[in-house]
Amino acid sequence: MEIAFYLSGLVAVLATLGVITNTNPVHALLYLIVSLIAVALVFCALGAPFAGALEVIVYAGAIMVLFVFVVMMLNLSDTVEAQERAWLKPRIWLGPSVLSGVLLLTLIAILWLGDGGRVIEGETLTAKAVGSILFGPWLLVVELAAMLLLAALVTASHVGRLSSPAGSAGRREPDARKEAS
Amino acid sequence: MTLLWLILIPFIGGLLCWQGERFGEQAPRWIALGTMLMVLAITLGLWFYGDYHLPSLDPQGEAVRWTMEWQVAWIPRFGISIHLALDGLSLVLIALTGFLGILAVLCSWHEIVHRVGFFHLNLLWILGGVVGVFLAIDLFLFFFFWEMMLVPMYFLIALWGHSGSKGRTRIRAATKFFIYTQASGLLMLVSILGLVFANLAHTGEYSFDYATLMQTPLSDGLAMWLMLGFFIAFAVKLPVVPLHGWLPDAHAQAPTAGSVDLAGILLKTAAYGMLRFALPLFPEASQAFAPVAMGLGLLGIYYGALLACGQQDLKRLIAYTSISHMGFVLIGIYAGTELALQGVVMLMVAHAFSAAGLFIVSGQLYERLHTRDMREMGGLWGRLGSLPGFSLFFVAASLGMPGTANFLGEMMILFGAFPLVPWVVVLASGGLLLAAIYSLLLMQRVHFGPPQGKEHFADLDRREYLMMLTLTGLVLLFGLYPQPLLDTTGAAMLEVQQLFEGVAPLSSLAKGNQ
Amino acid sequence: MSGVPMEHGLVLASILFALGIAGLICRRNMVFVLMSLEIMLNAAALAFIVGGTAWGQPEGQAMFLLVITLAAAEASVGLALLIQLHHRYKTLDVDAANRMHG
Amino acid sequence: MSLLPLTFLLPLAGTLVLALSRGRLGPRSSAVVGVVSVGLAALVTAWIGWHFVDSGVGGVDMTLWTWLSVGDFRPTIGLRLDGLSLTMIGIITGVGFLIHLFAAWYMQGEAGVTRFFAFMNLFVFSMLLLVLGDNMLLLFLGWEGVGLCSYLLIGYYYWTEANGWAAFKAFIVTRLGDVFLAIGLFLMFRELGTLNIAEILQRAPEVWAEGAWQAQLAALLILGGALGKSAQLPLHTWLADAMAGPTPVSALIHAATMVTAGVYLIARLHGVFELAPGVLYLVGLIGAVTLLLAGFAALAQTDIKRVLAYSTMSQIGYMFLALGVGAYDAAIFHLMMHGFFKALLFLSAGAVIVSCHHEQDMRRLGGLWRRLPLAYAGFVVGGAALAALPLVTAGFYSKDEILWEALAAGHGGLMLAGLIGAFLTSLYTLRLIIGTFHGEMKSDNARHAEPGRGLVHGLPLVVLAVLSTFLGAWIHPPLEAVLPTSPGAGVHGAGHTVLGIVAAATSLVGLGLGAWLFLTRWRWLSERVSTGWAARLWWLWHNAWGFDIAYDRLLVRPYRGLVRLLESDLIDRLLLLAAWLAWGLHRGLSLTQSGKMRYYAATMAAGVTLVLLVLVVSG
Amino acid sequence: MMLTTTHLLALMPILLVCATALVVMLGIAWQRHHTAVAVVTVAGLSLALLSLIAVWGLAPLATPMLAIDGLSLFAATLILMAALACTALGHAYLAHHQGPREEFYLLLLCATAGGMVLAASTHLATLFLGLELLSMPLYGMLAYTYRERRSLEAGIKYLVLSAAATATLLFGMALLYAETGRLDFAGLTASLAGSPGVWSLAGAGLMLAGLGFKLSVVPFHLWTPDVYEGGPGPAATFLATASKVAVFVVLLRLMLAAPVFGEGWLHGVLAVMAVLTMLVGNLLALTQANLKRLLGYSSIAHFGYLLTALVIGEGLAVEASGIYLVVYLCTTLAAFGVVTLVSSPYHGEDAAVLHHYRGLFWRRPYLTAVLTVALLSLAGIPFTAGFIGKFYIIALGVEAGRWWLVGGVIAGSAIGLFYYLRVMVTLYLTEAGMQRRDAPANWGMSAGGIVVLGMAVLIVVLGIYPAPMIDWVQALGMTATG
Repeated sequence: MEIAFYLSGLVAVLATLGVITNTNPVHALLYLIVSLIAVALVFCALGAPFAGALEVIVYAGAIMVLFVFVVMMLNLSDTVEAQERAWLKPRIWLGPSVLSGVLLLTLIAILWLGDGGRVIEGETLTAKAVGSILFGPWLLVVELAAMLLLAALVTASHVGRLSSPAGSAGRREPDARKEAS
Repeated sequence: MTLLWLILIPFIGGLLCWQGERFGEQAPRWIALGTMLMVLAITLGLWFYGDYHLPSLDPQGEAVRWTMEWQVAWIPRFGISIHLALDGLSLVLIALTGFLGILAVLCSWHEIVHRVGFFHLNLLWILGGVVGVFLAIDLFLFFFFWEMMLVPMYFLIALWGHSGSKGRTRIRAATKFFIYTQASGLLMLVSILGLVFANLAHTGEYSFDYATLMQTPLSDGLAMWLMLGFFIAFAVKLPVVPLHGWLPDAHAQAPTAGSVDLAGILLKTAAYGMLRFALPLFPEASQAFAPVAMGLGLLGIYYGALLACGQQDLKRLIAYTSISHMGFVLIGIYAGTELALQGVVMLMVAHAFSAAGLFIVSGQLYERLHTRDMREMGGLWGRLGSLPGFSLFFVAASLGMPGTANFLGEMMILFGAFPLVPWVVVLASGGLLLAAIYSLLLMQRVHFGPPQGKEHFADLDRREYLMMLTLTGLVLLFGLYPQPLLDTTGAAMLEVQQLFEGVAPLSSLAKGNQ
Repeated sequence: MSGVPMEHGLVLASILFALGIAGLICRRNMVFVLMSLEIMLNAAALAFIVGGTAWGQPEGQAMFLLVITLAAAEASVGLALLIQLHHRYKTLDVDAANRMHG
Repeated sequence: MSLLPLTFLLPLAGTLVLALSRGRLGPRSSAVVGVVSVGLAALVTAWIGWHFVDSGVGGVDMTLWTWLSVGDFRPTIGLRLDGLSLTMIGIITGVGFLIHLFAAWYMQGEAGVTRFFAFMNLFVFSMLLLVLGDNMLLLFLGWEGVGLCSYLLIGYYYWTEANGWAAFKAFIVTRLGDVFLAIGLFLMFRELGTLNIAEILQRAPEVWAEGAWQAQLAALLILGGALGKSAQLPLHTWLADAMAGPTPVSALIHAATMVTAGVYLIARLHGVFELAPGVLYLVGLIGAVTLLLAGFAALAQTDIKRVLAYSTMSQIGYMFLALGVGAYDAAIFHLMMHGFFKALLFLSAGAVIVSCHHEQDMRRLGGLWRRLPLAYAGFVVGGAALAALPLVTAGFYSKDEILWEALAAGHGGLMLAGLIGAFLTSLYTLRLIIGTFHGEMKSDNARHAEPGRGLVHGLPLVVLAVLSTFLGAWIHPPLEAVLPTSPGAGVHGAGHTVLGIVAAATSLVGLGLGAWLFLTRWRWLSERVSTGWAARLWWLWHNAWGFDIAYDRLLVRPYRGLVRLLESDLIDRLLLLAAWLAWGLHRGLSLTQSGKMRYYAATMAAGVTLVLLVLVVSG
Repeated sequence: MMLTTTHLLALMPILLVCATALVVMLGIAWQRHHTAVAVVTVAGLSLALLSLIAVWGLAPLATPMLAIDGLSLFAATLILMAALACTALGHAYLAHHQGPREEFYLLLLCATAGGMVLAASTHLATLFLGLELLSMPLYGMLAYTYRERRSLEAGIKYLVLSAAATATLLFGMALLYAETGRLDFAGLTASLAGSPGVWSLAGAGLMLAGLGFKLSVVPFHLWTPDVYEGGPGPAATFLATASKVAVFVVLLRLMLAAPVFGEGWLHGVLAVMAVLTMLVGNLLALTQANLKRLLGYSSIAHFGYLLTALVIGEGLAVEASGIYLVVYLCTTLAAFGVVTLVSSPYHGEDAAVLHHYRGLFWRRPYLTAVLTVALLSLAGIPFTAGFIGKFYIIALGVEAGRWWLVGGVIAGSAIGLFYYLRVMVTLYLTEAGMQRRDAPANWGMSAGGIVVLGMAVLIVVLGIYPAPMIDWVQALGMTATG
């Protein structure tokens, strides 16, 4: 149990490191999927298999596919990779690494200082328990989540619109200026 | 209700001026003139019919009494009410406001030709705010008007002012003025609130009322801090020297009407504030602070005078002389004897007239010469008709020539303060010499010396002549027969003096010295 | 002894969180920026799961669900913006859009 | 007596008419208004004087109104007529009228005659208030008023910049004295509780013991005021420059009336000075020193008006000397006589100047006695009085009395100084007359001199000339009731006679020596003083012992430096530092708004880290 | 606790807003019509506003995860008012927009619902979801005119940074949860009574950072000017008003409920942040030449002042924050409204550069008067509501004797004056040859114009006669449940 946790935790960390250091978007995405699956394993190891399953299905499945889709669609070429390599000079990543390192150390120090003692037994919490909460007292929250998704949907569909009469807008602009002056 | 109308009339008149511009350029001017005449008439009516020989504070500490009072609840949450009251001091200053308001309208008759309506809106709102300051005895209301009147003044300077040399733009001057006064005003607000909460802790009730707050017991330290809050706000506006920076710029860059109002009335609100609030609310702290205040007054006298000597811009010179004169006022206020306090009133009135006169003169010079730079003047005596005569008169008034009201003001302050603080008075007397130096330097640079041209400029027209003559007459009148004025403010000043003397470590100290 | 101390779970979450931040800060390509955001959200979700399992409560997983919802929504909107950016300016550099400062 | 206010109201009315005429009055009408108003005032004065002397009362008080009343501070607009003030108003209106009359001739064709007479009338008004005021504040009003008029009239020819500065200097230097006087008033009011002169004189001995420091201080401060006004050391430097004004002005203000106000003041407040013997002695000492120094300075002047100016200083020195030895009446007597003959001298000088097309440098005049007989006569008579030619001149009697009083009071040193002064006076008087009227004509201006004509020109000269002779000395000012009797009064022993002879001899020797030197040895003298140590001495005398230069170095320049230092408002600059700070912070912070998102995110992360670090450190 | 009918009734305003959103969505699907959608939106928001009166009778009431009490009603009123104003402004603004306009209202309604939920939340889940429901549509609103580069940039910046902030917030919540095992405020309060553990403190700190981002508290403020500048007028208005009000109210609720946020070191951190926020916000604005950026900086500063109330958290604090929020809302609506109106007849970027406004007074006097009043109110000058707000803040500081905060407020105000005056005087200057933009001549007749005028009148009326506002806020503040 514990071994599974630590092992998959290690994998998750390494894969994530790969995500943020990789220069190729597709490779990075693959690393991210690995990381997410590792986290899903962590969930299972901790006794939340429902969450693990969702992690794989929603995160690694749906969201990452969306990412891959977009990356493919945009047809990010080698120039992007070259550019990424250029942007990833030590001068650029050193500062952020130090900063997040300090943040990490601080967080760990806080976790260390805090009262631990609680141990995760790995007892399984079933989907049923989760569901009865969600559709019980948290009903409102679920509805709100629906609204949230609606808002996201509308936003994405509006913002993602590519066929736009940009040309005509551009043409009319000088007219408006003329009126003003 | 009359008191409320005194405040409302200028505000309403201002709006009318704004809208009156539709009926031509002259309409706002006449409306403004009518409005100010109305204010002055009401004030003079009150003066005539009111009784200002009031019984002063009796030994039991009976509340201060007013000739007229008007009160209506405003913000009950904090015990704030619209509480207006009139006594001799406020009456005199309101009358002054009305009079200088008329002058301000008159002297901008030809000077302001753009956006006349909006100009008079601002002008009248300043005056309305000032009247409010002089009438309010609810501290919140007082602060309200105190801050409010800055806005139209800001516009007046920023929109109709003149830009000076060396990047002294009018907007910069206006902004400086606004920030100085507003920031210091906030300090006063903090002090007011400190006082209110101290009173709350004591009585359990919110109140911003003057009479109530006067009864608040304060610890020495707290009283000193609160007093300082008030003092700084007033000191900025008076102005007292380290805090005077806004004044020369604002005065120099403002249009004539603005300078007249600034020097004539706005500076007086500060002295009024000290007399009405800083001293009576914190007599002990004020008493303890008096040596510092007088020191600052001395500094102001000398600093203002020295700087006045170095100015090339006519209006800046006059502005610095104001600083110097206000040093006397400060000394008088903190000397706190009856004679000195009455002298303060006298000097305030006199300085209002003489500074207004000088600013109008410089405005008229500007209209004719299109410069305020004294290096481009000189030898004007024979080229300007009767204008040099009037400038001579107001210069003489400003240097404290006997016979003018300024002389009486300064002398009363010095006579009144001498028994308490002889050395301060001796040093302040040096200011009389410096006053002569800067005043005559003005004459020398403007009117004496070789003429820089042959042509004659337009003589004063009837409107200008009448204005100057009225001012001259008033300066002389109060210089030779000031008793009606002194009788009016006597009761109010006696109260201040008694409050101040009630604690009087200073006067006993002085007596011990003898 | 069996079981993982809660701190360890939280430390794992912290590491992922910090890595996410590092990615956010040092990457200019918006694809990577969005991925970093996903990592950070995922780290937070992990922390909830850890808390939930440690207390033996389903609330942790319920929160996880909400977070994952958000992540999905965020990703979709983010990608839509990314497409728009690429479409208009042929770049994915977030700072390339930088027109405003001062 | 109720006509008393008319004396000063008439000149005031003249001023107002002239000032408010706004140029509608021509030069002629202006002159008429100016002269007539003062003339009427003189008539009123004469009428009042006659009644006053006739009635035999000691003094008349007349309160017009209470100026102001606050607590104990109740100065009035009140007049007091007594022997002293009567004498003064007599001089002021009488001599004033004559000078006005002469000025009507003198100012013909000048620009701004209206202005001139407005100021002159205002001066007469102020001077009358000065001497008539029954309290110190009113006196101060007149005191400052005459100062202002003096300023305006010195600067009458405003288009020459130097004249403006001369006027400026005159006002500022006297104002310095006035400040002392003002402080003196504060002190007296604090100590005595009144400003009324009669009450001061009455209370001073009650409150102060003789020699009390308050009395000494008060007397010293009043003396300060008197020194400034009367151009005594060390505040004397303005008078010579004041000659920039029109000559009638010099005659009226800087010879006959205003400069003697200091003498009047000390005489008026004699009660205070009596309580401060040290200060009183100082008065005499200052007088003696001034009369000597000014006498030497007068010797070395080339401008005829400047000679007269230094001579005035010197003569006022005599008056101070008299005051210092307690001979107030002698001082006033000399004041009056000096008023006559010095006015005469100035008017004659004015006649010369106008006739010679505004040439007033002795080095470019000369030989005028034939062309300008009236002026010459005026100079001779006036000069004789100045030099105290025995028996026939007014000056002899007044000066003799002063010397005798000094001796009688036991101040032999002062007396000796007076004698030396008399000798010097004879010398420089002769130098002046000879330099101007004898010898050859040294310029075209002198050669083309046109004598003045007309009654307006002649009458004042003649009247003043008569008054400068022993006839003038017959006028006896009714001072007995006002001033304490002087030490030498009524004592007419052998000492007095001897002294009279000595004084007469001094004067005569001086005149003789002068006549010999300047008539026969003029050229030799001129050469002598342009080389060697004599040149240096000459330079020193010519610059009146270098006071001006010293003051310029010690006071004026440091002041200017200070002004220049502060010109840009240093304190304001300091406060502007706050603005600069805000500005700097703004610039710095604006850099953080780089628009770069990574940077924004990094800042947020840093913020979070910081918050947590605080927790770790504090927890 | 399960939902009951009463609860549903109490949630009526939120439900009404959500329902309106659905109606709008269906309407768009059926037939696009700009004005009709706007009218429906206004109707729905007005209904919700009216239903608040009905709900007032039920308060205080605790539904599961949401509290219907004075505080949330207060916030709901303000948010709905802001939403109404934004709708009106949006209608004027979008009239000239190329492309679909109707989605804007849909997003606006969603965000409004989110804000109301956020302000009423008493549970970390609702807090989180409310916040996201508020932010998610805002991404869309900010990037709504994505053809304009700045708008797109604003959307991206806000999305990325806001998501990062949300992640921080979530991580903080998770820490709190890990320590206490509770997610509801009441439970948190109970578990944290006494001495809270380090994790909780860290969690609270992280949450504070997350929420502070939305309030643009220094050092989480950097996004503000860019986003305000880039976003279209109505969106920026909503962001500056409704969004900030909602977030502030929930923070206030957290402070009141769980003292862990206002104690010990966190308290100190908050105080330092407050002072920094006041000063930095004002300093940054000093020479700003873009009016929208300037208003952004100004709003940073104003939330610095408001933080004072949170730092002190006793005495007048709740009342003061209530008053200040009302005042801030009116003022900001008026100021942004004018900018929006001036920008609306033009394509491309908003007319926000200061020289566009030069001499506006002489062309559109009343509109300028509105902007002047708004600026004066922002500066806190008497005769405007802003003064009452500042009065409250200073009174609060003085009452608690927090002189550093008071000093910060004063210094901030003094600095602030500089740029408010600068803008103000520009409106009145006339110099020929300047590029300028005007609102349409009949601006006063449009819905946006009426809103703006109404706000200006409100500012002045509340400035002169604030007693009703004070009474209202007091009445609502009394019923705030922990």
